[in-house]
Amino acid sequence: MIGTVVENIKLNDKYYYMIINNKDFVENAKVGQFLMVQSKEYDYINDPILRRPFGVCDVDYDSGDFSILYMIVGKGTMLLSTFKKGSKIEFSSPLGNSFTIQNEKNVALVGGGIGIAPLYFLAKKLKNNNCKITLYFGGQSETDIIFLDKFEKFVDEIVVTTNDGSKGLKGLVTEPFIKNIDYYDYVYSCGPKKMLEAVSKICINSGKAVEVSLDERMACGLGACLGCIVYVRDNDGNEIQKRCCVEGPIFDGSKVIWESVCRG
Amino acid sequence: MIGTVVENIKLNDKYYYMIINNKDFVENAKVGQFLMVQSKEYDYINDPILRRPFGVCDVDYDSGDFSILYMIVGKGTMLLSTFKKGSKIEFSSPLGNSFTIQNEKNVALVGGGIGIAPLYFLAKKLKNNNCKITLYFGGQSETDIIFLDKFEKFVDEIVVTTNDGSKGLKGLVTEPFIKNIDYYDYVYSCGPKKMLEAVSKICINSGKAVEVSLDERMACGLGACLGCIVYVRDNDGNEIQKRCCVEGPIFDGSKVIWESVCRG
Amino acid sequence: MIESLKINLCGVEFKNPIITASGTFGYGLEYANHIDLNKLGGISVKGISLKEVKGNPMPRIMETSAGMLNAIGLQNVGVERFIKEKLPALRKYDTKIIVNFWGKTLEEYIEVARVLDGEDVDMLEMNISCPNIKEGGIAFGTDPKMTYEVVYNCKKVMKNKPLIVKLSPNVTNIKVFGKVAEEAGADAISAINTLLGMAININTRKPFLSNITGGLSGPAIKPVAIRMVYELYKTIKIPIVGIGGIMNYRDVIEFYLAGASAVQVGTANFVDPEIPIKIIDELDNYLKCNNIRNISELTGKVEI
Amino acid sequence: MIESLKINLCGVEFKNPIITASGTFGYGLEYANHIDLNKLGGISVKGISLKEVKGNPMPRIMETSAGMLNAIGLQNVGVERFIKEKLPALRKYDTKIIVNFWGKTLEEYIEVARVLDGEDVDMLEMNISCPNIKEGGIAFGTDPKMTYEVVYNCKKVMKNKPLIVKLSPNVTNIKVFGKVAEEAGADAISAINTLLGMAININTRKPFLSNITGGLSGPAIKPVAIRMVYELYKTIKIPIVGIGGIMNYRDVIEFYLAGASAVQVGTANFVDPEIPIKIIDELDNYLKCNNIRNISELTGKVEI
Ligand SMILES: Cc1cc2nc3c(=O)[nH]c(=O)nc-3n(C[C@H](O)[C@H](O)[C@H](O)COP(=O)(O)OP(=O)(O)OC[C@H]3O[C@@H](n4cnc5c(N)ncnc54)[C@H](O)[C@@H]3O)c2cc1C
Ligand SMILES: Cc1cc2nc3c(=O)[nH]c(=O)nc-3n(C[C@H](O)[C@H](O)[C@H](O)COP(=O)(O)OP(=O)(O)OC[C@H]3O[C@@H](n4cnc5c(N)ncnc54)[C@H](O)[C@@H]3O)c2cc1C
Ligand SMILES: Cc1cc2nc3c(=O)[nH]c(=O)nc-3n(C[C@H](O)[C@H](O)[C@H](O)COP(=O)(O)O)c2cc1C
Ligand SMILES: Cc1cc2nc3c(=O)[nH]c(=O)nc-3n(C[C@H](O)[C@H](O)[C@H](O)COP(=O)(O)O)c2cc1C
Ligand code: FES
Ligand code: FES
Repeated sequence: MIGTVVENIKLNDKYYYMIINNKDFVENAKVGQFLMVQSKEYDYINDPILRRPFGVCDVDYDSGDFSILYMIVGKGTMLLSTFKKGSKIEFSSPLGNSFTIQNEKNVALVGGGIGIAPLYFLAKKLKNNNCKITLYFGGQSETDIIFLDKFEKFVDEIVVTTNDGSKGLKGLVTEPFIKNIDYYDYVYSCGPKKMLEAVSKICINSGKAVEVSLDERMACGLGACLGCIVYVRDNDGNEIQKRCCVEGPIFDGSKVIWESVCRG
Repeated sequence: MIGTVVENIKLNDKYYYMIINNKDFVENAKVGQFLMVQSKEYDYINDPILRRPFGVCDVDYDSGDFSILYMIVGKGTMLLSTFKKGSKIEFSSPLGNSFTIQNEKNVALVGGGIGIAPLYFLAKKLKNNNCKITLYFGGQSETDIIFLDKFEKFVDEIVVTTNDGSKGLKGLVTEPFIKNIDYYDYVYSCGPKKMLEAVSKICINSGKAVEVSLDERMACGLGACLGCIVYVRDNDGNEIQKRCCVEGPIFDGSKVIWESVCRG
Repeated sequence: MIESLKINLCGVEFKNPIITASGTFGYGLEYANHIDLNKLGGISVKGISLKEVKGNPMPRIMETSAGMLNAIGLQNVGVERFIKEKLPALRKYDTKIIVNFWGKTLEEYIEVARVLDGEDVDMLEMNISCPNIKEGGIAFGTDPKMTYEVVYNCKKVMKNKPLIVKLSPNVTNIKVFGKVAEEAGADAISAINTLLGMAININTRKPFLSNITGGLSGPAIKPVAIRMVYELYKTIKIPIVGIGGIMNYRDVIEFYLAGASAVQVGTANFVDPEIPIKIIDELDNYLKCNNIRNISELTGKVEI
Repeated sequence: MIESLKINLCGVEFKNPIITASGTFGYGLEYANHIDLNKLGGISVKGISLKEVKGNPMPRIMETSAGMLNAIGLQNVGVERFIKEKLPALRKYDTKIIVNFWGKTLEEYIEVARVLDGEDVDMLEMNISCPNIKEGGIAFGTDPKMTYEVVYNCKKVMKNKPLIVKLSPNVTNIKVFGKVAEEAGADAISAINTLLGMAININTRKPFLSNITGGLSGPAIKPVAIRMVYELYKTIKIPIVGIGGIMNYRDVIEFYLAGASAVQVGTANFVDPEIPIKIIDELDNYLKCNNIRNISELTGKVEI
């Protein structure tokens, strides 16, 4: 697919927010899905070569705009940050499975750093379904705490933590979360592996359902290359292989075999 | 060196004109010299990898601007055409030898297509030295005949030819040139190999001095890789090797062994 | 049907010479929702073995300059499940099916070849060049005697299908392997598989791939692939399927001039799944503009 | 003088491990007006032979994705003129001089080694891996017996200087060649030279290089080079000079982790002549930030 860059906003030195116009994409995108984005503007250049996966952060059905929220980590994201308003950009259709949208439940969203991206789209949908939502948002430091004003409209409560205490509570996001776990019916999480594992354990221990979004390295994004395998336990307790790009990126947090997960 | 793109003007679908600001460069650039330009904006990208050679087309000692005139042929020149005003661009210092500037002579400049680029700088200098200048300018077609208005200020006469007759006389640029050869004291030429060879032969036959600018493929531009060898005859008639990038790009047209020249 | 692109490879009629390369296109079905499989000349499926294989631990892939490293470890469902679960669905598409296969031992190679030879597939492609598994794979592709053994013995049990032998570029002299495979009865050669490479994460100080080394593919390796196809073309008479870094129709022409009679597109499928289809359209156009009646006229036509 | 970068390679003290690679830096002097040669750890000069060599016909170079092909054909002024015309000027700079050399025959190798061993140079680097000449070069680097012969016999006549043997990547098993060179008396190994490649101009249908094939260098080949340095490190005890696609300090660290004790920067000199100097500054900074006292501590420290 090809879209037009509507905006490519620098939020701070680490994070950018890109709005892209493509009606087809918007009509088909489900909450929790991702897309593979071509970070080069010119197809005659072969470095970088692979497309990069990003979660769908928001969609606007009226304008046909959707957005990605991205963190600068390497050459693909550096290149993305150079796209100007009005440029054409190439990407896949919406890929992967999606979050289950609960109805009229008390839900917790636990996000770590850039893991906040798909939770925004999710919060909007849950709000629509009359859920009561708490957002737990953890980061290294103040710069990682972005998008709060946008979340405020859709979530009922926001708890912020930073490792260095520069914003919100000092410490890990799992600390306030575990204190309130009993209150929630359903938990959604996206962020670093360690955080997802901790959140999942907390949920297992209190018997709460938890869905996590995993960020495995991907080449095709379509289920063909077998580069993004995650091991989960099936109902009989056997370890089975799942392709993060098609059977994921959303998994039942209680089933994931965390040693098999690679991406920090 | 690093400079700032002052302008990057599309002349037509095939030709662009880029003005770059760098005082150091301008102070040192000699007529007929070239520079190696990095066509990628970001050094974390490795494709294309080599810098591209371009002739110095013009310099402005007051503003510290210099310019290159380039034709889109492959990925390097395509990328160059995407540079925006204000971008930073990397390049070498002025490289290679230079044209000999005649004084108060009747000179002919014979340019073919993009070969016109270094002739502009040359025309200005020759005019300064009170030469009487005819520009013979040949192209495939109308689109190749660029920059005429700029040349008008510095040359006394312009003869244009195109292969398809869409502008000026129909035919090769050597046809009008050979008719008037007797009139000139000195000839300078830049363009496709076939043209340079023909111009050189005409000059040899009429005993006129001729300097040609050769465009060999280059990797280093500094005389190190030995990728740009041209064979010329020395005074004793022996075939000797010259590096186009340091002992060239300007050669005595009567000495060049044309079979050894590669670039069309 | 584009007449200029129709080719005959070892008796099999392809509507065009663009085949998707093994391991980069799954079992084909994964791409069914993304591109029109009917347009492809053929599909070479992920390397099939006798039993299901789980592959290497993660991470398995890493990007490099103009290329990528992979160490999937030939994960596949095994020949039986492939035939039952994948082949019938795949057969619904109007494209040729090439089954890439391998074994841990000579016996496994022979058994998979025997089974597949009796199935509704168009060609077999023997992979003796996978650098990412401990047993089998590349060991058969880097020792001429073993290459001869495995090709000869598989051909002996194959009564119906043509056999392509896929060579490893990780050898001193690929001509030797082309020659040996031809002598042992191969109907065609495909070249190249991936170059053995490695990348280290300087932050963690660990290799990026759990398998330590992996196979390098993509435009980075195209010059090596072109050279090997050229060398093979001068050495053998059976047709060559050119593989390595193809991104557009110009690359396909380059492989043809070097000596290819068909090509496979690999890593490019990840860059943009439309690439094989785009190539087909562009090739048609190129041949028209250049008055070439059939692409086969270009095979080996590099002018030295 | 940056303490963290000082290294000792076979008894020679380098101020830093950044050496410019043979053939990409001329005789050093070509770069004297462009960068400060005194900052470099060392310079490996263009491959020197007994007599002057004119090299291959043009064209000799071509760009590829993230790399380039060259078939210069070892053009050089010959050992005598090198010593008279180049060495004195080069010696004025405060950097180590490594003389890359080769021969068309065993005898030529020995004679050049003997002559250079008596001159004011710091080390010799024997090139048995040039893919671009008909006689000599790669022939010695792709046959273990010939490798042994040439290394053993050159070492016999060398009384003063350490000998680096530069290996070809165009072999099935580079460990064999590292081992053989070590046994024959090499003091160090450098790896890798270029991969043999080819590119065809589809418009003219001719190879881009007059020599038909050429050597592939640049970031495209880095994964192959890292893998080979890693394999060599596990196999031999003598130090390894890592070469292949180095563009920045991170690449240098990667080569060190794989097993290098010094590195050479090649194609990058064309991309930007400042790169070796930038790398030196960045390495210093990196080592400081990571509390590493000397870069040598990183050699072979990849964690498996
Ligand atoms: C399903 C999914 C959703 C994601 N959503 C987001 C998002 O919304 N916002 C965001 O900023 N990031 C997201 N990521 C991570 C993002 O894809 C990487 O940060 C990005 O690919 C890094 O590319 P780079 O070229 O800048 O880094 P480099 O390190 O140069 O990349 C090198 C290679 O590694 C791969 N890679 C590197 N990091 C990751 C990673 N974390 N996950 C997968 N592949 C990686 C790249 O795709 C590339 O192939 C998501 C990843 C996945 C799998
Ligand atoms: C001394 C000199 C002066 C030049 N002056 C000009 C000028 O003023 N304006 C202009 O438009 N062009 C000029 N050229 C030619 C220009 O360098 C090439 O057109 C350009 O490098 C093409 O790069 P590309 O990536 O677009 O093409 P590609 O074909 O993709 O380039 C591939 C490789 O071939 C090399 N290459 C391709 N064509 C040429 C060529 N004609 N000469 C040298 N190397 C080539 C490139 O540098 C690159 O390494 C000059 C060349 C030389 C040697
Ligand atoms: C992720 C991946 C998996 C691969 N799996 C196989 C395989 O199972 N069997 C095989 O013969 N080749 C396999 N290959 C090699 C490709 O088929 C092809 O030979 C190689 O990638 C070079 O082509 P390319 O540069 O177009 O990708 C694989 C390549 C990649 C990138
Ligand atoms: C133009 C060119 C000329 C070369 N000439 C030589 C040579 O004379 N002797 C040699 O041992 N290696 C030669 N090489 C190989 C380099 O020294 C180096 O091993 C190779 O380029 C890989 O390093 P890189 O990727 O950093 O360029 C040459 C390489 C290039 C690009
Ligand atoms: S990224 Fe290729 S299978 Fe998931
Ligand atoms: S371009 Fe390298 S010597 Fe001329």
